[in-house]
This record gives sequence, structure tokens and C-alpha cells, in this order.
Amino acid sequence: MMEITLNHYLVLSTILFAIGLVGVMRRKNLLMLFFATEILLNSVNIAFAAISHFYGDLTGQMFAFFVIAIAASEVAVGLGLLIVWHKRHGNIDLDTMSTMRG
Amino acid sequence: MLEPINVSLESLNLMTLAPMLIPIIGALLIITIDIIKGGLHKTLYVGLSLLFLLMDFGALLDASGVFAQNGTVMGVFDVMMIDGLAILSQFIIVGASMLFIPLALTHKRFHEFSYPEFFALFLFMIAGFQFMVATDNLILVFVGLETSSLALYTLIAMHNRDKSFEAAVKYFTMGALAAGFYSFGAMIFYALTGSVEINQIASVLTANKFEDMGFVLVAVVFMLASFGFKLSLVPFHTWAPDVYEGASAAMAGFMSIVPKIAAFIVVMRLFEFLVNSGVVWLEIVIYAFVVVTMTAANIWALIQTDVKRMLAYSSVSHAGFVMAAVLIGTTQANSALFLYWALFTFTNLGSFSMLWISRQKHLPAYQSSDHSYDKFAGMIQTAPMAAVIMAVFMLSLAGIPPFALFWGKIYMISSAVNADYKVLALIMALNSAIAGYYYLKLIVYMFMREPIVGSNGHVYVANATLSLKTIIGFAAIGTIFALIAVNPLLEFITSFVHASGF
Amino acid sequence: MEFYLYLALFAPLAGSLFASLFGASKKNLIAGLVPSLLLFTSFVSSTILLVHILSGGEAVHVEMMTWMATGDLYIPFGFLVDEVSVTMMMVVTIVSTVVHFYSIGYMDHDKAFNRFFAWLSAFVFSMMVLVMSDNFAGLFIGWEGVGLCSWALIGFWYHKESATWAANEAFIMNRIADLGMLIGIFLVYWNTGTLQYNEAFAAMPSLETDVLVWTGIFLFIGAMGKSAQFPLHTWLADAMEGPTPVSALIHAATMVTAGVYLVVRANPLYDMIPEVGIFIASLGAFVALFAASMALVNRDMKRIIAYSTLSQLGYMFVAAGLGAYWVALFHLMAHAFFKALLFLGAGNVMHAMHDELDPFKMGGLKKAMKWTFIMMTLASVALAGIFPLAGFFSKDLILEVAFIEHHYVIYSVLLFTAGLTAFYSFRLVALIFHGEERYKLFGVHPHEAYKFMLIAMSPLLLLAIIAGAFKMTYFEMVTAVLPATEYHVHSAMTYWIMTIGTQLFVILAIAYAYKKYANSNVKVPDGTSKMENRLCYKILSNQYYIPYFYEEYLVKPYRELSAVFWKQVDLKVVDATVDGIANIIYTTGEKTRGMQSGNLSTMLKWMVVGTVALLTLAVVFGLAVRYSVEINAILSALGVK
Amino acid sequence: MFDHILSILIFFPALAGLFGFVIQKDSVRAYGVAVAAIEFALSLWLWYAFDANVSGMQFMEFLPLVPAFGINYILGVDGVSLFIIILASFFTMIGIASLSDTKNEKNMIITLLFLQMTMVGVFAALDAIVFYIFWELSLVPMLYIIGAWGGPLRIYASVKFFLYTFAGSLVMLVGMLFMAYYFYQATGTWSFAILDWYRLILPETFQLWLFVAFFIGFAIKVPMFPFHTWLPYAHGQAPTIGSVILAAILLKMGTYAFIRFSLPMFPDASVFFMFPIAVIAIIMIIYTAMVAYAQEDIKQVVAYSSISHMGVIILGTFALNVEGITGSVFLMIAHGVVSGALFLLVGVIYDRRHTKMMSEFGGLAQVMPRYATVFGLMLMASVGLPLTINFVGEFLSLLGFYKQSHILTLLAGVAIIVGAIYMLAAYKRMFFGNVTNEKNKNLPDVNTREWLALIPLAIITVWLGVYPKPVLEPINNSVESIVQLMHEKSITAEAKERIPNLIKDAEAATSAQEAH
Repeated sequence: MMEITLNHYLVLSTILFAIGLVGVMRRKNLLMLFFATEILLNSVNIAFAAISHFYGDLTGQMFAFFVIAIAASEVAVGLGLLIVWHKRHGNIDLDTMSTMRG
Repeated sequence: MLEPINVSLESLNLMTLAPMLIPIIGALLIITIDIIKGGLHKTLYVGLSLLFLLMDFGALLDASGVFAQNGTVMGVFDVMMIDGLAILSQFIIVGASMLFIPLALTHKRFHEFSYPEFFALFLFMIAGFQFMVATDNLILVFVGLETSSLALYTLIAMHNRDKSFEAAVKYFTMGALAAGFYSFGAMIFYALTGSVEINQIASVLTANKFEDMGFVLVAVVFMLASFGFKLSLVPFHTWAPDVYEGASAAMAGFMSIVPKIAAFIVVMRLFEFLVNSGVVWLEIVIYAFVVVTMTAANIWALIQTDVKRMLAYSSVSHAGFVMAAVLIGTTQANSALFLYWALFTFTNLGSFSMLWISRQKHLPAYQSSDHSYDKFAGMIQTAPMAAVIMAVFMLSLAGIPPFALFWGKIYMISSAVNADYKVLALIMALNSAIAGYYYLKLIVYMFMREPIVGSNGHVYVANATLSLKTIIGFAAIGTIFALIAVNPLLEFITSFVHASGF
Repeated sequence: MEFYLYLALFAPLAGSLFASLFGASKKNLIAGLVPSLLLFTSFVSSTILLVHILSGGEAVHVEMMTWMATGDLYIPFGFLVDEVSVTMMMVVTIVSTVVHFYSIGYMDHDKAFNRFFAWLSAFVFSMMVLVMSDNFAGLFIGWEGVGLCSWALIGFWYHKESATWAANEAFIMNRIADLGMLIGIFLVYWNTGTLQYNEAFAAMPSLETDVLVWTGIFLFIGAMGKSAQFPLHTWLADAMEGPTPVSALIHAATMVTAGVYLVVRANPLYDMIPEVGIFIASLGAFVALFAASMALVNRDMKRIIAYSTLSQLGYMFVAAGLGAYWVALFHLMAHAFFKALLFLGAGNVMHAMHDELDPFKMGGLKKAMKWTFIMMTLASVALAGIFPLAGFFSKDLILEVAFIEHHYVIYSVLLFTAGLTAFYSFRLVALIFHGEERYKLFGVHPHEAYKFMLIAMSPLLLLAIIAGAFKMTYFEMVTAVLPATEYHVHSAMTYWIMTIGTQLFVILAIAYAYKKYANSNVKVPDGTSKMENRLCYKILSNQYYIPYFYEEYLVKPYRELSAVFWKQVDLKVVDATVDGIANIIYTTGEKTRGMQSGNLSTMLKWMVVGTVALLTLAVVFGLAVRYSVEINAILSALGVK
Repeated sequence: MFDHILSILIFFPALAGLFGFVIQKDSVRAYGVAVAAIEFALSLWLWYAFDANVSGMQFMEFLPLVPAFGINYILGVDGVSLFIIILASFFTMIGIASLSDTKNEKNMIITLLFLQMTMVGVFAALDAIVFYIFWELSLVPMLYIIGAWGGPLRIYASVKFFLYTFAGSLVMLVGMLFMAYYFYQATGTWSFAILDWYRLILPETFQLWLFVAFFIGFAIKVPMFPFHTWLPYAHGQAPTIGSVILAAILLKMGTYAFIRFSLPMFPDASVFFMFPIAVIAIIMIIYTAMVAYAQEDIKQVVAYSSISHMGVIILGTFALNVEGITGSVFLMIAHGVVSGALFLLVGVIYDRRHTKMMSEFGGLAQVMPRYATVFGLMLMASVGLPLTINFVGEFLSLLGFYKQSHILTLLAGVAIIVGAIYMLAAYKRMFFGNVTNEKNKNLPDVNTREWLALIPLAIITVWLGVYPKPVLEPINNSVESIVQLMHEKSITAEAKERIPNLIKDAEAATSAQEAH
């Protein structure tokens, strides 16, 4: 069986990041968009953990913890905004948010 | 088994945390007061915020004294780094905040200021920015960045208009993406060097002579994208006009100054060593960013019909202009950045405040937006004093001497000249000429058009109270008599920047 | 003597200023009298100076004050009364005094009487500056000053389109020549370091011939304009739109001879460059013939006299060009007297005929205007050069000069022109004073001019008759400064044949003119007669189509080109480029503002696109760096490096 | 007190302008006239106290502004700037005195006083940045004057004026910064002081680039072809007072700056660019004169004539010898007086008829003889008739340039022809002929207020034409020192040859005299 090396983790992380990016670009639903950004951050977490292990250094894991914490608070704020928007407009469609332009 | 942690309090150097802790304590205090007794008047919170900011400023003065004596101070496991850049930028951050906070004391009632949370969040945000600039550690930068950003999204949304929510959502979403980019970029740096501290990253990279140039560049790209968003560099600027328009004018003015200076510091720390160690690619890319951001934003500002949106684009353009300092990377350029931004603070905050005091609750029929150009037609006849002050701000933004920004401009262009960026210097100069047009447009409206029938001067100062007027007067004096302040400011800044090794 | 110099110079200015005080008010006799009297004072002063010079006194040279001084340049207001300038002063003051007094009568009914005298005296002042200055710059002051006054006086009746047009034409054409003059002055300055006549001329012998030739040419271009030499001659005939006294003073006696004066004054220069002299003489001869030919068929009394003036100026230039400066000056003086007389006589006729100018519409006026008739006839005789009147001595002398200097072509041309001169002069006299009284058809009742006008003219009459007698006195005086070449035909035989032959030729021409025009068959031409339809008549009466040519090929193109420059070039190219740059910037903004669609999705896409673009660049660059060795190898294999 | 006469001259009107805000609307004109008169008196005192025999700077003042960056407040005048300062205060005075009734008179007068500050400042500044400050600042009041009191296209005209000049001067600013940088490299200290810069000898390539940078700024201000198109709009739309000041003073900033900066700082580049610039000057002279001839609006005629005359000034400046430069400085003053007067005269008729189209007039000499006379005098001065002020300058300028090139001077000399053409044509259209337009039948002639402005101008026109010495002498002395400096600084052989060495000449002259 093939050994799982750091590169595998990094590739996985990159793929997840790419998925997240595509999601960010494609999703018209605000909630789905938030999910996509979460994927972005978590892909980075995987990589951090792996690299941290690779170096035998805790910094990466610390970073990952902080990312998790920040992702959580981001979701809090994001959902708050989402709820207000939904209350006011009855939808969470991105295309409705374009009163300001030019 | 892990070794027992044995750290002396001395070596922690907790004093380095003081400037950040003060606003945090203030925020907590405000929340506590609100919990104990709700419904208190906003003046209390304004007063408290101002007080804590003042204390913060005092702490900074103290820190600057220490720095002037001992040079850079590290603290808290060497995570905190109080060097000249940190101190100078914190001065700007805290100073601009002190100018901003009294703007809450408007004549008209606005939703957000009735919440004590507004002030608490504001102070948290300031602390976040302060962390961002006072560290070398990418983790702490990230934490500071997100703390401040999340608070800022909320503050924008608290303005409680449809446009504000739209702005907040846009800002937030793009901010989340930018956070993703940031962390990804940091991850690559970590992967390459095994460290998240910029100076260590630098030394490792220099030691191996940029072996993995491709990966370094990828990391740089993600960092660029992330800070490009924060600094509103084209094409990552798209949020800026919309968010400025959605936010209250005062908040927009604040946003054009404080978050950007914080981001600039990080960019300076992160990119300048790369540019200086001969990463030609980065030099070219930043060059392109500078030119495109300045020019494109100017061009878009030309066609705006709303003053606030115009000022938004103009802020983008100014950011591009200042970005040149990162490219040039000399001590003079870095000093120019601070000088420019300090002077910009007065001018830009002043001009946004002028919009703020003319904010109406309800739009009259002839006006297409809150601050459309038409609104200011013939202002010289109905509100001459306000018109003159506004004109001074506009002239300053356009770089007409002897007003504030002129000095920043010549010092910046001069630094380009001295570093042999001849073409860049010319582009910077000519962009000022393009910019002249849209600033002039407002002056034309104010001074040369007839007022719209039925409007009297009151509309321009409808929102004004003594404290707002004071702030504007302060900004105006700063703008007009900048000449006097330039020399001490320049000497102070240059010595600090030089001592920080930039 | 300095006092008299200043008096002679500034009395006219005082007169002018005095008259201009009344400039905008109603006619006031005093505004005419005072300048006239002041001019008389000037005349007396000039006479005193003349006597002083004649009696062997030194030339009077004063330096009033500095005008311009910078660098090495030093130009004072300096005045010099020597033999040459005193001659000119005499001519100017005599003629102008006469004209002033005459004008009191002539302009009697004109509303702008006061203005007229202001300008007329101003003219005299400018002319005095011109002739008395001791340096080229002072000369130029006078030069332009007379131009200005000429402009104002030609356009005196400014409500007439033709008058103002002629005034502008005169001014502009003179300006063209003045440019030449200015360049000439520059040449003098940069090569001799000074503009003072004596110093400059003293320095000239050491200069290269090239420089001298150019200086001579450019100064002469200046002279050509003022003296209306071909091709700058058209303004003189058109200048006849001005009041007749103006024509007499400016366009016959004084201003137009300034060119001759300049050449005479610059005689040390022209002596060194005989090739230019020959050109001047040839041009002079050509103009003499050319102008006379146009006078043959012209139907405008004043224009005929103007062409005659032009022709005589040609004679003067022949003399000056051939080095006979004193002869030129002598003819200048004599010509001034009889030509002014002729003009003033014409003025009387015009008054009598209510400004009718066509001699064909007159005829038989000798009864009504006996004195005028006598004066004009005598003036014409003098002009024709018949012994013993002034013209004989001065004009025949020029013929002799040409002969003696072996310029036989010039001599023949001048001789032929002398015949033409006699013919057209007496054609005019005959048409006006003899034959049927054709004016009756037009219901005019002619009358003689005021007596004092006739009296005012009388000095000129006298001088026209006797001026020749002073030839030798004059020669002795003026050759103190001018080359003293006496012109004597070597054999007495040739001399007598020439003289008598010339006289006979001229008399024949007069007789022919009388025969043709003094009879009762003369009709007012109506454009149908055979003669009028001849090609040569048409060419002559249209002045060789030169004014037409100027109008069509210079004036119109200039006007059109100006319009093109403004509307097409300035507005549509230069300005449009500037606005275009602004517009490009602006439209770029308009076109690209779509980027800011306001849609969050698009915004996010921009961010991602930006990042991906940067990534691509980074990867390309990274690969390039990593494989730089290989890439270089491939490139060198491909022969790129 | 008079140690600081220049500072007083600069800031007195501005301070007075600030106080002017509190003055009641109807009385503000008297206040303005009084302030301007005091200022004029002060400037005359400056002339009186000025030592004409000293060629260097006088009344120097020094105050550090941003010493860290070498920017200092340095003032001083020499013969070149002295008279333009006097002219500026003079025109402000008669401008305010003869101001016809305008709306918002108070704003106008205060703006004029501020404008005066900037004008005096530009000509008194001896520090490049201080110069630049006033140079840019002068745009603002002018922008307001044109934009607020102008004709129908006023906004377009004023914005165009502002942006065009602004763009040009920014390039100039970059040039200044480069210059300061080179100075820093050479000496190790920052300095923007013009007199310091004079001491710096630059390699030729640097000179060329810097010359171009400065040139763009100056050329737009002058304005030189092809950067001139803002001027007809500005003049066409500006109110009378705006045009007067613009033509009389503001345009002179450009030509003055050539003499103050370009020539002494870049002597070799000046020689290098002499012929191209002369060609441009000739285009200005002939081409704009032709365009002027095609105009239908009398004010545009005068506006284009300004450009044409500026061409002669430029030509004289680039003669690079004492005669030419002295002539061009004198012509600046002369053109200021004459074109200022012509614009005032156009204003006179505009006030009466509210049109400037020449086709509307004709035969005005009959109804307004006095007006026609003054106009005629100024016209003749503009055409450059001897014994008027313009001639002295024009003559010396052309004379000077003749030393450098014969054929180009011949072409430039066409100025005296084409100038006559458009001016006489315009005069003919307006004043000659019969009164055909009913509206012109009863026009009142020049009134007292207008005389007040016109008579002094007429007197100056003739006085300085006949006796230019009091002005010419100080100019000459200063110009001689500039030329000598240029000669000594120049490095190329061509420049050494083109720019005369006055000292050697003087020695040669004295030895020649002794030989006699």
C-alpha cells in the first residue's frame, strides 16, 4: 500500500480549495456561498495540520485552531446578516443584491 | 512529556500589549455598563470611547518613547513586535478613530448609535487593527484582521438601511474569500519555511536563495489577493464603492483610512523584503497594481454622479498611489506612506464628514441619491462657509498646494524619483491631473451653478452639531495649515521608519 | 542752433497735440490755424538751419535722451541736421505749411476738421523725426509714424468702405516692407554694433561684401514699401481715397520719398555695393515706365497723378541707384514742389466738381477756374521737364546720369517714359480744362477755390518754376556729405542733341495729348469704344491685373487659410486632440463601468479571476526561473540568442 | 517693517480679503479699491527702494518651512520680477476700480484679492516649491472667476483652463523633484532654493530631460502652440476682469518661469532646444495671428493676439543674449499693459451691448469717438508701433534672436505684418463704416469709471514707449547677470558660443577703446 505523504495532504487541500473557489464563483444562494467559504478555510486547515506534523512543529496546528475559531465567528456574523436580509427581502439570492452599481 | 512551561513574566514584556488591551477593556466596560443599566444616552458611550482611545493614544506615546530609546521591542513570546511602523500606524489608527467617534453625535437620530454594542464593537475593531500592525506573526495578523473585519461588517450593517445590509453582505462575503486566500497563502509560506513569522520566513527564503521560486510566488499571489482586497487594489476593489455607498458617510470615511493603513503595514512587512531581495516578478506585479489601481479608479471616479461614490473611487485611487511606496521600498518611500496617510486622514475624514453633516433622512424628489452632485449646486450662495471648506478638502485631495495632501504627494513622488522610478513618477503626477477633474466637478457644482429652487442652505448642515462642526473644523485646519506640521511630522516619521529598518 | 532744431522738430507735434484737444468737438478754426502757424514756425526754423548750413556752419547734432539701452545696444533720441536732412526738412516744412493753410479752406465743410489737423501735423512731426534722426532706430520711428498717420489720413473718411480698405492696405503693405527694413537694421546692428549712422557707416568698409549686400537689400526693401516700388506699389493709387491735401503732402511730396531719402542717407553703404545699386536703378526705371503706362488710360484724376508720382519715384531711384545721390535728392525736392502743386490743383477741381474724379466728366474748366488752370498747367509743364521749369533741371539730369553711366537701356526707358509723362499729364490737363464743358451734363456748377487757398499754393508755384536755378548752389551744399560727382556729357555736341531731342520729344507728346483730348469730340467713355476694348487698354486700365492678382491669390487665400486654420486646424485638430484625450479617458470609464455591475457573484468572480491570472503568471515565471537553463538552451538552439 | 516688504506684498491682500468677508455688500468695492491701492503703493515703494544697479536678488527673505526636505520660504526680487509684481498690483487696482456691476460683487473682489496674493507670490518666490504653491494656487481664484461670472460656456472653459494647466504643472513638479534629487546627489543636502539650483551644473542629458519637464508646465501656461487651445475659451468666457488679469499677469508666469528656471538652470538644454522652440514660437506668431484674423468675436481676436505676442516673448527669451531676454521681459510688461487694456476696452463695449460679435458693430467711431481713439492707441501699441510700449520689447526680442538665426527672425518678423492684418481688420469692422445697427446709434461713450482704468494705461503705453529706460535698466542689469551665469555654466561648446560672455566682451571693449 502506498504511503500517504505530505504531498497527498497538500494535493487534497488544494483540490478542496479549488472546489471552494468554484463554489464561491458559482453559488447564487448566500447560504451555499458561506458553505463554500467554509470549505476554503477547512482545506487550509488540513494542510496546516499535515505540514505541522511534517515539521514536527506545533505552529501549524495553532494556526489551524485559529482558523477554525475565526471560521466559526465568521459563520456567526454571516448568518446574522443572512437572517436580517431574509427578514427584509424574503430571499437569500445573490442576484437581488445589486441596487448599488457603476 | 512536555517540559514544564517556565517563562518569566519579565520576558513576556506585557507592556507591549497595553495599547491593544486598553480598547478591549473599554469595549468590555461599555458592554458591562449596558448590561447593568440599558437605555443610556449615546453621549456616554461616545465619551467613554473617546476616553479609552485617548488612553490608548497615551499608551502609544509611551511606547514611542520606549522605541525612540531602545528600538524595536518584542513581547509575549516574541509574537508582539512594537517597531516604528507599528507605532506610527497605531497613531494613525487611534487618531483617526478619535476623529471618527464624535461623528456619532449627530443632530438627526441614527439607528446604530443608539446601540452601545456599536461602540463596543468599534473598540474591538480598533484593538484588532492594532494587533494586526504590531506583530510579525501571520497568525496574529490573521486574528487581528478577522477581529476587525467582522466587527466592521457588523458596524456597517448597523446603519440599518437596505443598502447597508447589501453592503455588509458584499463586504463580508468577499472578506471571507479573502480570508481563505490569506490562510492559503500563509499555509504555503509555512510549508516552504516551517515558520509563520515574517522575519524568519524571510531569512529562510534568503538562506536557500529562493529555491522554490514558483511556490513562493504562489504564496505571494494569495497574499496579494487577500491584501489587494483589503487595500482595494483593482481588480479586488469591487466592494469598495458599494460598501462606501451603503455605509454611513462617517463610516465610509473611517473605512477609507484605518483598515487600509493596517493592511499597508502588513503588506510592507511581507512584500518589501521580497521586492528588495530581487523578486522581479513581484516588482512588476506591484508596479502593475499601482498603475492600474490609480488610473482605473480615477477613470471610474470621473463618471460618478454621486459624491460619496466618487470619493470611494478616489480613495481607491489614493490607495493605489500609496501602494507605490511598497514598490519603491526606500526609507523615504515608507516615510512618505505615513506622511501621506496622516495627511490623508485629515482631508478624507473631513470630506466624508462634510457629506455626513448633509445627510438627510428622506431624499427629496430631485435628488437621485444621498449625495448626488445636484445636491451641492450653488452651495456657495446658500452655505458659503461649508462650501469653502468642502472646496478646500477637494483641492487638498486633488493635490493643490499648499493643502495637506500636496505634501504627501510631492514626498511620495519625490521618493519615486529618487529611487529612479521615472515613469512611475510621471504616471503618479498625471493621475493627479485626471483626478483633478472629478474633484473639480464638485467645486464647479458648488461654486458655479445656480442652486436648485427651493433648497436652502440648511440641507448642508442639517445633521450638524457642535461636535461634528468641531471635527470638521479640526480637519479643515489640519488640511489648510498642514504646511506647518509637515516638517516635524516628517522628521518624526523618518526617524521611526529608519529605526525600524525600513 | 539746437533751439531751432528742436523748434523745427517739435512745433508740428505741438500743433498736433493742440488740434487733438479739439479732436472730438465741433469744427473749430483755431484747431486749424494754430497747427498751421506752428508749422510755419517750423518752416522758419528749418530755413534758419538751412542758412546756417549754407553759410558753412557745422552740421547740428544733438542727443536728446536715451531711448533704449540694453546689452551693447544703445539707441538715443539723436537728431542730426546736415546738408541732406536740411534739404528734406525744407521740402517737408514748405510743402506741409502750404498744405496746412490750403487745408483750412479745403476741409472747411468737413465735420472732422479738427481731427484732420491733428493727424496732418502728427504726420509732419513723424516725417521730421524720420529725416532728422541720426540713427536707424530713430529713422524707423519716423518711418512707422508716417505710416500710422498715412493710415489715419487715407482712412480719414472712415465711413467709406473704400477709404478704410485703402488705409489698411497701405498700412499692411508698408509693414511688409518695414519687416525688410527691420531686418536691415538688425544686420547693421549685429555687424557694426551700433545703429548710429556715422559709426555704422564708418564700420562698414571692414565688413564682408555678403553682409553689406544683404543689408543693402533689406534696407531697400523697406524703401520699396514706403516709396511704393513694384511690387508693393498698389497701395499708392488706392491711397488716393484720402483727402486731396493728404495726397499732396504725404503721397506725393514727402512720405513716399522717404525711401529715396533712405537710400541717399545710406549712400556709404550703397556705394560699396554697386550691384545692388544697379538693381535699384533697374527697378526704378521699370517702375517709371510701368507707372506711367498705367497713368495713360486711367480715368481717375488723382490716380493719374499718383501714378505719375510713382513714375517719378522711379526716376529718383534710378539716380540713387546709379550713385548720383545728390541728383536723386534734387529731383526729390523739385518733384515735391510741382507734384504737391498739381495735387492741390486737383483738389480745387474736385471741390469745384463736387468730388467728381473722372476727367472725362469735366472739360472746359479753364474759364471757371482760371488760376487753378494756370497752376496745374505750369505744374504739368514742370513735371514734363520743359525748360526752364524745375523738372527740366532735375529730371533731365537723371537721364544724363543714366547716359553717362553707360546704362543705355535705362536711359532709353527713361526717355520714353518722359514722353509718356508729358502725354498723360497733358491728357489730364486737356481733359479737365479744355474742350467741351461736359460737366454740364451732370448739373455741376464749378467755382474757383477760396482765394487764400490759391495764395497758399503760390509758393509752390514759384518753386516749381524757379527751383532749377538753385541747382549749383544746391550741388555745392549737399555734396559736403554726398559723393560729389558732377555729371557732364563729354562732348557738348552730344549734350545739345540729347537735351534738344528730349525737349522736342516731350513737346511732341504734349501736342499729341492736346490734339487728342483738347477738342470737342471727347465723350465720356461708356465702355463701348474700340479703344477701350483693346487688350492693352484693358491691361493698363486694370493695372496689369496686379490688384486683381493680389486679391485673388494673396488676400483671399490668406483669408481662407485663416478660416481653415481656425475652424479646421485649431478647433478640429489641436483642440479636438486635447478634448479627445479627455474624452477617451471619460469614455473608457463609461465603457468599463460595467465591471462594477453591483452583482456579488460578479465581484467574487473578479477576485477569483484576478487571483487565477496572477497565479498563472506566477507559475509561468516560476517555471521559467526553475528551468531557465533549459529554456536558454532551447532558445539558443533555436537561434534566438 | 520693509525688510519684509515682499511678504507684506504677498499676504496683505489675502489677509485683507479675509477681512473683506465681514464687510457689507455695497461697501466692499470701496474696500477693495483701498486695499488694492495700498498694495499698489507698496509695490511702488518696492520700486523706489529697489537698487537698480544691483543685478542680484534684493529684499531677500528666508524662513524654514520643511527644512528636512529642503523646502524653505525664500523670497526676493530682481529686475526681471520687479515690474511684473508692480504690474500685478496695478492691474488688480484698476481692475477692481473699473469693475462693472456684477452679481456677487463681494465674492468677486475677495477672489481678486486672493488672486493677487498668488500672483505676487509666484514672481517673488525663490524656492521652487513656494513658487509651485503660488503657481497652482493662482488657478483656483481664476477658475472661480471664469466659472462663476463667465459666459455660457464658462464651466467648460474654466475646467479646461484648470485641468490643462494643472496637468502641465504636475509634470513640471516631477521635474522639480528630479532637480532637487540631482542637487541632493551632488551636494548631499536637500534644497529647492532656486539660487542653490543655479550653482548646479548638470550633464547635458539630464538637462535635456529636465528642460522638457519644465517646458511642458511652462508651455501650457504661456500658452505655446499646440497647447494653447484653453486660452481662447478661457478668454472668450471669462468676465472682463478675468481676461484682463489672465492676459496681463497669469500668462506671464510661464514666460517668466522660462527665464527664472529653464535658462539659468539648463543653459545647454536651452541652446539645444533653441531652434525647435523658435519654430514653435514662429508657429505661434503666424498661425495664431491668422486664426485671430478669422475670428468673429472681438475678444477672441484679442485672445489669439495674446498667443501671437507670447510667441515673440518666447523668441526673445530664447535669443539667449542680453538684448533678446531684456526685450522679452520688457515685452511681458508691455503685453500686459496693452492686452490688459484691450480686454478692458472689449469689456467697455460688452457692458453696453452684451455681445462681442464684430458683425454687430460697425461705425462705432462715429458714436463713440473717444472709445475709438483709445482703442486705436492700444491697437497701434499692440501692432508694435514705435514709441509705444510694445515696440521696445518686440524690437529687442527680434533683434536679440537675429543673432541666433537670420531666417527664423525673418519669419518671426512676419509678426509685424500679420499682427497689423488682424488688428486693422478688426478695427475696421468695429469702428469704420456707417452705423448700420440701430442698437449702436445711441451708445454712450467711455464713462468716468472706465476712463479711470484706461487713462493710466494709455499714459504708460506711451510713456514707456518713449522713455523705457527706468524699466529697461534694472531689467538689463539682472538679465546680464543671468546671461553671464548661463555662459559660465554651459558645458557644450555650442552653448558657450551661442551664449555671449559678457565679461570677456567688456574687457575686449575697454581694450578696444584704449587702442583708439
